[in-house]
Amino acid sequence: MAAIERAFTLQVPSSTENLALIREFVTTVGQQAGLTEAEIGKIELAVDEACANVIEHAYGHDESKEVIIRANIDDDSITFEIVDTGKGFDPNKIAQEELEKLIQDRKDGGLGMRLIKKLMDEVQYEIVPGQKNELRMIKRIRKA
Amino acid sequence: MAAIERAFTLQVPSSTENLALIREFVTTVGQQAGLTEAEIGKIELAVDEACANVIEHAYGHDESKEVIIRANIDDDSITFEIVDTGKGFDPNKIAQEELEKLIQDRKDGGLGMRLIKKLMDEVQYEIVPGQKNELRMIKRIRKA
Amino acid sequence: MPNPFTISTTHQNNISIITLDGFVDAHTAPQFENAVQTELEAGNVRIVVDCSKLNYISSAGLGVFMSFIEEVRDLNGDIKISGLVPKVRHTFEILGFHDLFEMSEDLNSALASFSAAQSAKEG
Amino acid sequence: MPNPFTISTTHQNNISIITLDGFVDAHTAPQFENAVQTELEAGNVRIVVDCSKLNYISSAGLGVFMSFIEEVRDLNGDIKISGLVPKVRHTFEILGFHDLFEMSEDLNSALASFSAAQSAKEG
Ligand SMILES: Nc1ncnc2c1ncn2[C@@H]1O[C@H](COP(=O)(O)OP(=O)(O)O)[C@@H](O)[C@H]1O
Ligand SMILES: Nc1ncnc2c1ncn2[C@@H]1O[C@H](COP(=O)(O)OP(=O)(O)O)[C@@H](O)[C@H]1O
Repeated sequence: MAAIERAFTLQVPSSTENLALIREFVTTVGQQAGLTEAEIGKIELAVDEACANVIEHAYGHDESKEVIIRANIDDDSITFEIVDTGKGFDPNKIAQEELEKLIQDRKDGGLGMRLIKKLMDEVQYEIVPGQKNELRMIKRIRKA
Repeated sequence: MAAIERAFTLQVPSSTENLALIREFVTTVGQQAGLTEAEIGKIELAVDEACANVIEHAYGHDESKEVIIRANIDDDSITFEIVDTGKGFDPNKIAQEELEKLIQDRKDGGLGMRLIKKLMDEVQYEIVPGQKNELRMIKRIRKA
Repeated sequence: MPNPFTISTTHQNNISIITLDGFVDAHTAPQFENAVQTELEAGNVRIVVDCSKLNYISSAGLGVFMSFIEEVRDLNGDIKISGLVPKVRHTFEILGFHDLFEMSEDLNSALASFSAAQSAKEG
Repeated sequence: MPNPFTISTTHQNNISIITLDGFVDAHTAPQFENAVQTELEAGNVRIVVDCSKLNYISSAGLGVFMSFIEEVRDLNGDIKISGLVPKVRHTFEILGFHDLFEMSEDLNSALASFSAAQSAKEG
């Protein structure tokens, strides 16, 4: 059987209100890719974290902006691309403090990117400041 | 308060498998527009019927094609646009037989377009054969 | 995602009970069609479709009811519908199905109405 | 759509029980943060967060636990977590929260562990 690539796109206003819809979208795509329930839970969380960052950090809750999530299923993997046109940032310069340190400092954030890295098999940022910031995340499909 | 238009887009492979996701999408958009549950049920069904027609009639179950659903919420209405690039058809030439007649003829179809018309407040087809066929459906928002 | 679609058929007093669970749309309607077809091929023409667990139906599902009813009634059988939840009932009603199909509150009433009809005929 | 988020706070034996129902994400986490803040302002530092009805949490929700725990413990209180379903427990564990927070199978164990600690201190 020839490999069929299946592409899905969801575009919603940049509001945390839409995270629930984004998660539904990811869950359905994961089901269609044949992922296990545990793996679906992982991509659901990773994409939620990525989109929450776009809504908060890239667009500062400006609801006139839009969040775009592209998903691609191929034979052995599922890829999510989340693109924003915000100010950008240097992912390598984001300090990854120990949880103990974050707690001591009474921080309420700083966990999203480390979650994404732990949940997905491959994570790449491509930042072109002022133009586009693209986060690409890949989950390999392990056939049950 | 100024009117904020909120735009949502979902793009999925042309397969009936994706109708469930399309309905989830419509339901969420309806919730965000503040529709009642009964009204959400109506737009859910109307968009499902429209997309099922695209999948079956416009694209003949060719999964390499894509179904695109655009939703727009403004102050007093919610608009859905479903565009296909299939062969097109003349909506006015589709006979609307009585249910009794369809039953006598043992038909299993012919109900979708009449459902759409009964469910939505405005329904417009714009057919440009070979280029694009656009179905525009509007539901007015009655403030509770 | 909403719960997926499941369908099952049981038999009671010579009546076939087809239970629909979840949603019947253009994707799942073919399974429903097959289930009805299977009963007809086995000569079973007294059919109740139990919809108490059905939370959504589109025209593809309504079309299954529509396409078989004439054949079944020609064979002195019937397709009765039981247990519709309000949302699904509404879809049936928009198109006037309630005038052409017998609908019962619950499965037992539907089964009983078949038995009553049978007794009347036999009696 | 999944069930929306609801939060409620009750009090029992001088312990505040915050019950999370549905999902805690970046959209709903502020409500959770407010609920904890309200307890602290009332001087309530013995808190159990009942998660038995919580079906999803993202880092925004974890951040609420993280940002208050130090202050609460400085005041001789604690924030304990009870009733995590496996999926949500997994999210806590990925980041090592199970090493830093006390987690109980159910609400009663969490309440009991507060009382035990209290008795030990008083005794
Ligand atoms: N899409 C983005 N655009 C701009 N900055 C971002 C983006 N994603 C992440 N960041 C930066 O990376 C930091 C760390 O992100 P994260 O680990 O998710 O924690 P948090 O969002 O809680 O701060 C953010 O505080 C922000 O400065
Ligand atoms: N998007 C479309 N592209 C091409 N033909 C269409 C489209 N939508 C509807 N049609 C035509 O209109 C007819 C009636 O549609 P409908 O009332 O939904 O019933 P059914 O789909 O069950 O035939 C279809 O059989 C088809 O010929």
